[in-house]
Amino acid sequence: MIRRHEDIIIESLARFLTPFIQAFALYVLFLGHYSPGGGFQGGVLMGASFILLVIAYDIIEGKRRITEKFNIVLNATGVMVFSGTGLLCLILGGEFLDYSQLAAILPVGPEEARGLGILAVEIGVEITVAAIMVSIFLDLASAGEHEEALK
Amino acid sequence: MDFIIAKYNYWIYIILMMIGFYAMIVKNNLAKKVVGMNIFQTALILLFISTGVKTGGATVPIVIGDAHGHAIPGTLHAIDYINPLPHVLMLTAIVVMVATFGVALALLIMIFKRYKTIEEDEILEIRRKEAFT
Amino acid sequence: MKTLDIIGWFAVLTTGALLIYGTAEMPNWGDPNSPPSTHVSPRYIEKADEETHTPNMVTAVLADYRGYDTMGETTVIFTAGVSCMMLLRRRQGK
Amino acid sequence: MSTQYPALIVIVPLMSALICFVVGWWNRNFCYKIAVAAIAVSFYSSVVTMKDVMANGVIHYWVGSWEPPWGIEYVVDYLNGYMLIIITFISLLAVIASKKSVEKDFPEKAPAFYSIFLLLVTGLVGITITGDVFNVYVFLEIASIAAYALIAIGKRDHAPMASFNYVIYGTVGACFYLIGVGYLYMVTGSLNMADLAKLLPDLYNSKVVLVGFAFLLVGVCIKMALFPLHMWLPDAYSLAPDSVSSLIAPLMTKVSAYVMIRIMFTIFQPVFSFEMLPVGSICGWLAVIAIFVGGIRALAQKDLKNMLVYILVAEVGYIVIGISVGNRIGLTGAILHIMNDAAMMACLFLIVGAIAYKTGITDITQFRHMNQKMPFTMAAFTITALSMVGLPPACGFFSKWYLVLGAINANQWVLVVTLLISSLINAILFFRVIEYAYFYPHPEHGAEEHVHATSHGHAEIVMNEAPLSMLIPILIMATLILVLGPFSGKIISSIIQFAIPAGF
Repeated sequence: MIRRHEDIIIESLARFLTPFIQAFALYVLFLGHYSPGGGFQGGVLMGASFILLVIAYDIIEGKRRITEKFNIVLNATGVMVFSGTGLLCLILGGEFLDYSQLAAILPVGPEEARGLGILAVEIGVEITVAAIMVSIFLDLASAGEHEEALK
Repeated sequence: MDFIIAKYNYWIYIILMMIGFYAMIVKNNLAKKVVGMNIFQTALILLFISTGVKTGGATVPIVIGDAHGHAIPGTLHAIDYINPLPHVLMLTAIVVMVATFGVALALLIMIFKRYKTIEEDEILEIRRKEAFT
Repeated sequence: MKTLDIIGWFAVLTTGALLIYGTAEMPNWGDPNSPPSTHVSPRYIEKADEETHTPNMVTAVLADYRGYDTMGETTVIFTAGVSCMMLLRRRQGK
Repeated sequence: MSTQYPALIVIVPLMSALICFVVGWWNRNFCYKIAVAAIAVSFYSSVVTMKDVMANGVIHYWVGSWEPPWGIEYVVDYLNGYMLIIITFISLLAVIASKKSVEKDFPEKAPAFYSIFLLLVTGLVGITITGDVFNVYVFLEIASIAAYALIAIGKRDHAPMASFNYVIYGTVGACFYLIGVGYLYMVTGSLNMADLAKLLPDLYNSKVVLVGFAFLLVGVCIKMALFPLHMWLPDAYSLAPDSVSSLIAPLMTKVSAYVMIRIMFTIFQPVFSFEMLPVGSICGWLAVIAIFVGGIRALAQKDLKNMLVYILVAEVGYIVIGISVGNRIGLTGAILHIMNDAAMMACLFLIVGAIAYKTGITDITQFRHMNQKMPFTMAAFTITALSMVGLPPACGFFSKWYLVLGAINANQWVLVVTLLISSLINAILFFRVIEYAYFYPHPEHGAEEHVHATSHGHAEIVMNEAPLSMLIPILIMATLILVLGPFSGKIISSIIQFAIPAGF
């Protein structure tokens, strides 16, 4: 388990860096259409920002920032957004994951609808990857032994 | 010579892969096996990525277009951009690799809690002793 | 321990030799006329922007043409997360 | 709407796994219901899909409506549809039967357990339904990772170590499969099975294709646990929790066998697999060794579950024999045996789970008078045992009959002899258990006790049958084993003969 050392420089630097990393994660996600990037890369960055906080402080602080239940909901939400988008396309009458069907509910043509569908599923990937990275890290770092720290 | 220049990159990936494979099947320390697994998969990713390369001025697979980034239809030619498909496949493979790695580490923690060691021969020794008692 | 070493070397050398034997007839590195560059991928390069309105072809292929693979990928990492949780945490839910 | 059923087979279990995981955190009792409902919907969808295939021919479902070489397609033909029904039906029974043993073994892990259980089913149906070689890899990994986790939570000692070995072997298998895919991709540029089948015949003399084929097969053989690569299987499957092994043991190896049939008969043509390469004879010999090694190791086991996993190694050998003889009758036998063996293994592992749940006994020598303690379960066990041995009314006889006929047709007398001897080994194995359960002499206590016992019909042994949620799946499975036998002719004439590639 990671114990807190109370080093003022590391802690404030980590706290200072975190929003920038998160902003960059969102940049990588939303610019994924026009530049290298996308959901997975953004998700790893987003997860890394939380992991940085946990390393600089400790697991208890990390748990305070992103609670267990919230993390669990996020875990499932990402895949749900992805497959839900696919299911929506299916309900709208197309094949599974055929985003051009989204044109029926969005004020755009089928090609733009595909672009927006891509964005939607990338957001889903980002949420899941970020949440799972944090979740796996916390599970491995605490080794399941310090349950009280995870409450 | 041309033959070597044209193929040596594959050979390097194969040698890397075999280093990982050797670690996976021979190493006694379970953590080293997991590391070997990672080397194997990473080398495999390199092998795949190398199939997407095109020499002769091809660039990254992002359209160089107008102010909005979009291209005029009909101006794009396959020869100008490298093949995007291996990159896509390997993004998926990287995630699979990370997932396997996470599960393997979780199992290692369970094994260490149970036997207090991650050396395979010591674990087998413990199992043999426990089977008798 | 000794026999395992021999088996290991044997397996590694055979596998490696077989793989290198296969490379002999592979397309040269970076050959623009190799089958991967000419069979399926040209459509992605030439049409992806037009068909999906996404200039980044990797993103277009990842999330649209082969979006189902990516859904599988997301599911893999979800599986891994749930697995770690199930294996290591004792207290789960009510 | 009927055309959307192929997608529902995969996404219903997938989305239910997510819902199950989240909802379970607040109320655990919903998980079981969600899991059962999801797999039931998946089963219904596969039945509808199969009916559609039988009425209108092969279904091509383009995911994302991109045409095949560019997008991913589902291809459901007779072989696929048949496998899907087997997978979803056996998972349905396994999940129904898992209720009590999950409540007993790890109640606190129920949400994650059912979530991963559903993901495993998703992986298995995903492998089966897809028509894209890379997609097979992705879903193979979903199924494998779910299986690693489920095996490791086994209550028996050493389960994590067995699971770790499985991780190492499984990853080598998956990586070899991916190397094979990569080699084929380098010379064809395609990942679609139908497209590969079209492009490959011109390249059959290429060394790259040869190596790619070898690696695909070795990868699948590791996942399938064919003889020299089976070392991970006995530990992993016997140490898994009972509720899990009744799902994994019947299905994982069968799905890999399905992938092997796809590789040898769909992606490559039989001409390449059997005439240009000695795959048939190599696999045939390995299968022979697998059957003997599995049978002999099974004879040495005292624990019923350990015995069954070694029998499973031998059963993999049967299927491979059917594939390797390289003729139509043999392949019919192999495909029929996939179904029969899945049914028999599911039934046997469910019975082991029920007995372990009720009495905690797994050792064969402690099975004394089990017929009076659990009469229905033991009746089902007897039926399955007769089927495993290959006695006529049960289904095991028919698939073995076709396998033997196939071997005779190919003039492979070694295989014929092996099949017959292994029936004998199975007979010894199962009658040993039945002898303990049915014919163990009652202990002679004092005379008055003896009188008391006879007047009340052995009153000291009370009937203690498994709970209904376990007993009903077992009885359904046992009935099916009896019913499928006489109907095998009909199954072959209406499904399997169309599942075999034309002209083979």
